[in-house]
Amino acid sequence: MAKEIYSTYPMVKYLRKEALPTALCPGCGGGTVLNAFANAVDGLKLDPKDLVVVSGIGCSAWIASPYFLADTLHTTHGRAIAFATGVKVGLPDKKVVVISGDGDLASIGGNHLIHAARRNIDITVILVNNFIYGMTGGQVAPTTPFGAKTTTSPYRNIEHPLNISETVAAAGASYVARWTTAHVYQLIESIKKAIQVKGFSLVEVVSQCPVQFGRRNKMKEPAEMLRWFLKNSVPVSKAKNMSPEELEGKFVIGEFVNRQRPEFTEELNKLIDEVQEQFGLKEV
Amino acid sequence: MMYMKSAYEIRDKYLRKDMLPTIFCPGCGIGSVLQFTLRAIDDLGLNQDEIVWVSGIGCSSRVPGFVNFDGLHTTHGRALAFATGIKLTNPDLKIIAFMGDGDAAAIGGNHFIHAIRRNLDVTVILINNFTYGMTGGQVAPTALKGLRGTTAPYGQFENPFDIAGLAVAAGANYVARWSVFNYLQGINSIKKALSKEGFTLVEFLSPCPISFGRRNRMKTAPELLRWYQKITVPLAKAKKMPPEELEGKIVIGEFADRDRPGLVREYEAYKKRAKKMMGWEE
Amino acid sequence: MMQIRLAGIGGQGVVLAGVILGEAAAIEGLNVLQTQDYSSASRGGHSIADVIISKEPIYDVMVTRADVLVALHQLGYDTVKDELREDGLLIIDTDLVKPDREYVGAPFTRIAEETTGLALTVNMVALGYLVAKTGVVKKESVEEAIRRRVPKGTEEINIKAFMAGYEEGLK
Amino acid sequence: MRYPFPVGKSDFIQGDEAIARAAILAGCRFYAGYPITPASEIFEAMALYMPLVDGVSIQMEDEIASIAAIIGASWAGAKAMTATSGPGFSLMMENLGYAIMTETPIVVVDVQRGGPSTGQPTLAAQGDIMQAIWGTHGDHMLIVLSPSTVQEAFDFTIRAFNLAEKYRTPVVLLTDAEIAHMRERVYIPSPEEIELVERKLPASEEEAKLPFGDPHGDGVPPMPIFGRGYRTYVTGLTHDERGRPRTVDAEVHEKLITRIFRKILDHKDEIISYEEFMLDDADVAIVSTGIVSRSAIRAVKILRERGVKAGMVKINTIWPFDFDYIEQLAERVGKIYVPEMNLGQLYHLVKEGANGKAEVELIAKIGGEVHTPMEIVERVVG
Amino acid sequence: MIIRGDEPEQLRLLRKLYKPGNYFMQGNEAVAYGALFAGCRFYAGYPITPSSEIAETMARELPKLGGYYLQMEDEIGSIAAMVGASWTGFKVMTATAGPGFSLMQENLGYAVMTETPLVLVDVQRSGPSTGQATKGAQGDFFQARWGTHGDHPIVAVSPISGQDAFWETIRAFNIAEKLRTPVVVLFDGVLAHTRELIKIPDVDEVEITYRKLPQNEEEAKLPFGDPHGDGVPPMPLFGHGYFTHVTGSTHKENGLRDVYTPEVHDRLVRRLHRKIEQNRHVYEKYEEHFTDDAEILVVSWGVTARPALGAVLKAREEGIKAGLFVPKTVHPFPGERMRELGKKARVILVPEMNLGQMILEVQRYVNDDVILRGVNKIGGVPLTVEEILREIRGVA
Repeated sequence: MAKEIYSTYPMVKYLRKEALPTALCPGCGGGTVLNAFANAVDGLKLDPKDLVVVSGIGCSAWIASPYFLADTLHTTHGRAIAFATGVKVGLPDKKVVVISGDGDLASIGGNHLIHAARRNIDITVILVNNFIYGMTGGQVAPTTPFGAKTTTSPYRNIEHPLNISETVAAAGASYVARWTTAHVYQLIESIKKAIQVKGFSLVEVVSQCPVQFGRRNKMKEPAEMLRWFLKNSVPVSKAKNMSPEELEGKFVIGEFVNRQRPEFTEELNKLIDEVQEQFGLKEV
Repeated sequence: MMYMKSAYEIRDKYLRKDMLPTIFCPGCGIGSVLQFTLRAIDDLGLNQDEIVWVSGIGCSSRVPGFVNFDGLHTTHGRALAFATGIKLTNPDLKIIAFMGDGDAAAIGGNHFIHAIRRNLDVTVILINNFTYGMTGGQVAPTALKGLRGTTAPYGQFENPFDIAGLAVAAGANYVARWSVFNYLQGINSIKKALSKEGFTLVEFLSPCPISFGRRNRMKTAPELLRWYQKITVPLAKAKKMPPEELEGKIVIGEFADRDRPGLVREYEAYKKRAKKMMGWEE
Repeated sequence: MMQIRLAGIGGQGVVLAGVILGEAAAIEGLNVLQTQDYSSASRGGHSIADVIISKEPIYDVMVTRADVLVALHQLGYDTVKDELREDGLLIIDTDLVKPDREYVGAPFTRIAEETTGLALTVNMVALGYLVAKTGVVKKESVEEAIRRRVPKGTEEINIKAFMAGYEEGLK
Repeated sequence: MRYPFPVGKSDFIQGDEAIARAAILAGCRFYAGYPITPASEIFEAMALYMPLVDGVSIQMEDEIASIAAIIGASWAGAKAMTATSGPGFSLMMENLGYAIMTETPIVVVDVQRGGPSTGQPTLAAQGDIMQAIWGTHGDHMLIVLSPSTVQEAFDFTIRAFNLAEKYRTPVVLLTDAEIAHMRERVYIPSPEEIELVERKLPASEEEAKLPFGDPHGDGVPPMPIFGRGYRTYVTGLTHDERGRPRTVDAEVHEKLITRIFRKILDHKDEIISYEEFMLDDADVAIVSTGIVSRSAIRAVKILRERGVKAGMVKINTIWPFDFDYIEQLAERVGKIYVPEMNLGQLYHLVKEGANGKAEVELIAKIGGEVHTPMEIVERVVG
Repeated sequence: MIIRGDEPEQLRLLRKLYKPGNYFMQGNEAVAYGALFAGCRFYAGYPITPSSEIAETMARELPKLGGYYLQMEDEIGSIAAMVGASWTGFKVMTATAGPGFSLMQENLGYAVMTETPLVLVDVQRSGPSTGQATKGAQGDFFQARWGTHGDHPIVAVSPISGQDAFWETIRAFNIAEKLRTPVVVLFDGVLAHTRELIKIPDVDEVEITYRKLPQNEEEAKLPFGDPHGDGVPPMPLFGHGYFTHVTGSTHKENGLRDVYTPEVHDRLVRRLHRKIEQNRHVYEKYEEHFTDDAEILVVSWGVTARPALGAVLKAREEGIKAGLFVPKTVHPFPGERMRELGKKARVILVPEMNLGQMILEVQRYVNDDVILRGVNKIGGVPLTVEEILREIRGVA
């Protein structure tokens, strides 16, 4: 049965069949993200041999690890971007993509996220934001909406969520966009753009976790969560004219920045060239 | 005209005499910022015994050793995480985190943005000197392009952090940046910061002639101050400038001044809510 | 074997003087080991440079008992004076150090200012004096070491300071 | 004082839950954590209980911040705890050293899982024994406890707080995924039944001025906590008795570090705890700790039935380790077996202790399952 | 870089840049030059006393060789970036001191688990915690062995002088490459900042090792298998189209995660241990002086080994039958040799700059009729010939 589905799914060529089925729960947004990523790769006609996918720890880290058929580096919690930095410097001609979750990339790994954005290293980060630590049992995340219930904020969350896209844009990324799993086509297009942009690119995907998040917040069904996303999504252009109070609890979607800034590995290699020149080390 | 206490009066009142002299080099800006901070405390009439100074590792982080307050000199980059424990356990204490740029924005960058997100009630006085002074002048993530350090002997090629900008994006209640020669604005900003709840940040561009200046053809503090004058742009003016012109400049001024409830107040409400939900309290 | 200790405060170039002395010994093919000790303060704290020079292999990785102590500042002197051998040689900047034992020396900082106009060449003056007094290395080796170790463009001024100290030491 | 769980009676709960309840009863009022399997249930229980007892439970951005926050809370006067598992424990190593150096009472629970690295998150192991002892840099001393049942998880947590407070030191409670998730009947005493130790506070201005001195001669200085006007300065740098950094003075360093060792080693007799079973006439001894001890006891009984004079020791305090006791044991028995869920860690300690006086053999098992009693029996009878 | 076949170009650059001869340099610089000669072309680090000169030298020299120096946001990021770069084929290194080493523990375990070759230099300083930042120590001996969580093997080498640091760093790279494993160099703050005469050899005198690469598709499909029976799988580097999956979770021979099957974990972790245990010939190294007839055996390591040798030589002059045993690879400990030597000695002295760490390793291999005694000193000041000699005389 499962085998048949895989044989009719056009993106299956990008997957490690021996690793399927994935460990994601039914209704998880991770599948949508994996599908969107595969479609973006397909749309760009990227050879997976030119891809390295890096992830950290957590459900979203498992989206591509090991299911996406490329070189895949599944690392320690929070450190995926730092590992990816080494990979990118070592393989400047390859596309390096990090796919991981909000807790992984923005909580424990927040520092690597902002520093990679500052360096503007040519890595694409697909950050799956489901507001929760799914794998460990539904603990509060730095992205959990104010007032939401989790196992470690049983009396409702008192902290405000980190605006990941806004913070990464402020830190200096070349490309930043946010979509939800209810905006699949925009998401695919955004991932395509992000992969092509020279510099640090972030695509934040607001995604549903019906089991750990929805269940505790009166949205047991994935469809309910998708409806919630659609209802509360506000395009960037519109958000600009809204007050912070009006924006509380909304998902601002769209492209935050798309700009050209000096890229890290390019600058690094340029520097090496200059130094070799300066010391007369270039072969004549 | 307000009566200004002399530097000696301030020193006598607030410094640990047995710890002097400080470890700071001649021309270092940390002493000035410390003066500003102590003046702000004095002007506000804050109780010395209700303030805890917290710091990490680095030149700036040695400050809590020289002031006569409770002080926690912690590990590199982690001061704000330590502060979280102190503040939530004893909310009556006011916390001043005295940090350097490497400490707060390099190794401690994550604690920095998350403390801001939580709106932890703490005032961060941040010394930004573009370098790791104590370990010998390595380049810091705040260093502008082209600046030199012992680990960037051919000039920094990375993009710099705008710490104040990052703090605004992460949601801090009060954010200001000055250079050490803006002393009046600096003291006023610290006073404002100390008077607000939630996360407040005052960043100072501060000269490090020995580890930084020497390697960037600015051997003395006056040279560095002149350079600051050249590269800093007041916020009002910066708003009218196109991004290209602002390349290589640093904007100074007040960037955020808002009043989101602080973590302490939120947690107090949380405890009440918990008891209510459990039926322990009406 | 000769164990030499140079002591001053941060900013006096004590460590550089130690390095140059060590380099000079290295140039002569002697066994040499050089270490330093300083406080966390980049400037103003004590600063010590140790040099052990020997024809035999060196097994200790620190100065255990100094044969020669060169003190350029009272703080440096006070920090390490007890570790100078009783019959050891004490060399001081006579303007800046008030010793409590027998010594030789000269106003090194003053000589530096007078010779080069730069007080910070005091380390070279003291080094010259030390080399003249002890003969632990040849002055030519030190000149070569200075050329290798000081910032480009400052070689001559440093050698000038070194020679001034050397001459003073021969008196 | 009202408790959010029944006290003075038995309950059927998981090891993680038992640790949380014990912490509340021990007076812990600050918890900072970060989600990690298999320790998350401790955090979840603390999140549920803490606000109700006017305590704080906060989720930090990572494990480094969690241990930092509890150290801060301890200096502000609270009993504080965090819980984690291997990967998080690795991240805590730097600040664990800070707590040792600044003599900050805290309790760190490490719920061991299969490692190295991410390994087997849901399965039990005893692979962090040596890490708990040696994981941070520099010469250091701390206390490590290891429970073998859910009841012990409860009891040892209270003991961990008491030892931490009494000796002004971090205490590591080394448990594992098996005990963490196992449910057993546990007697939860009422507060009157629990003997609690509180840290010494300065009795005078004089004492307050020496936060790292030794005014009572027991090596444990009173702790002048923040906010009481003592103006204490605390640093991870080498410091003198008053807390002033003294980073280049060898004697100051030696004095400080040897006192930190002494305050624990001089009270070894009180800190060290082990239990013997059927050892009186034994010529084969099994030495084990934690969850494996349960199989070891069964193994001893089976061995006795088969006529082998076996006995065992259950090590409750892993560090400081009683090398002398093991040496005496080695003199009494011909052979010591050390079953453990790793490839040899407690084994090394036992071997050092035995000092060549008895043969020491490791019975290693990894992969997540506890030794069966028969696996131990078969190794002993060959 | 070197591993990718541009060896002739690299040799040309090395020859052009570094003339053979004697140089007066710090131990830290010797480590850096050793790394450059060993083929290290990627360094990621974070400033920390007393290791910073290694970073500074690498920052200065690597670009000349076309290599990469990265200053990361912290030590955690540094070791992470190294692992990433190692999987692209680079020989990689970082240097740090105690506090940074503590922060690296989690990812050091990751490197062990994923069998990633890297070299980690820990310039030991006086601890715990921040301690005495500028002072040397030998207090991280057991942290190097046991610092990360879970069952793991580790290889650690420890140089005894600046010259030794040059060669031991090269050896560390060779072990790392040969056994596909992280190697720790336990250096210390004393030697790090000691300047000595150091002989830089001709590049041809330096033997360097490269990691095994897969010979065929079959081998590439088992990045964590054991096709050659030596416990060391070939490493299918990223970017070559192998589609390698690398994870720190328990994994099968093909790299895919299996965190529930006890046998898979058992097989993997036991092979990791076996790989190190059965290849002792690759890394085991020690130095002996007068051990043949030594009644008093001094066992020492790192910076303390040198004054220990001075003391043993003096003791011999005085007619005392003293000898010296110096493990250069300290983990795994050369236990068998220790056992043999322990049988002959009446007294064993273990001088080290800590409160007694390596002595516990020694204790495991000696019988109870030997008097075993530590000679310990902390506070940042190295042990002297005289101090060790006094102890030798005391038991003579």
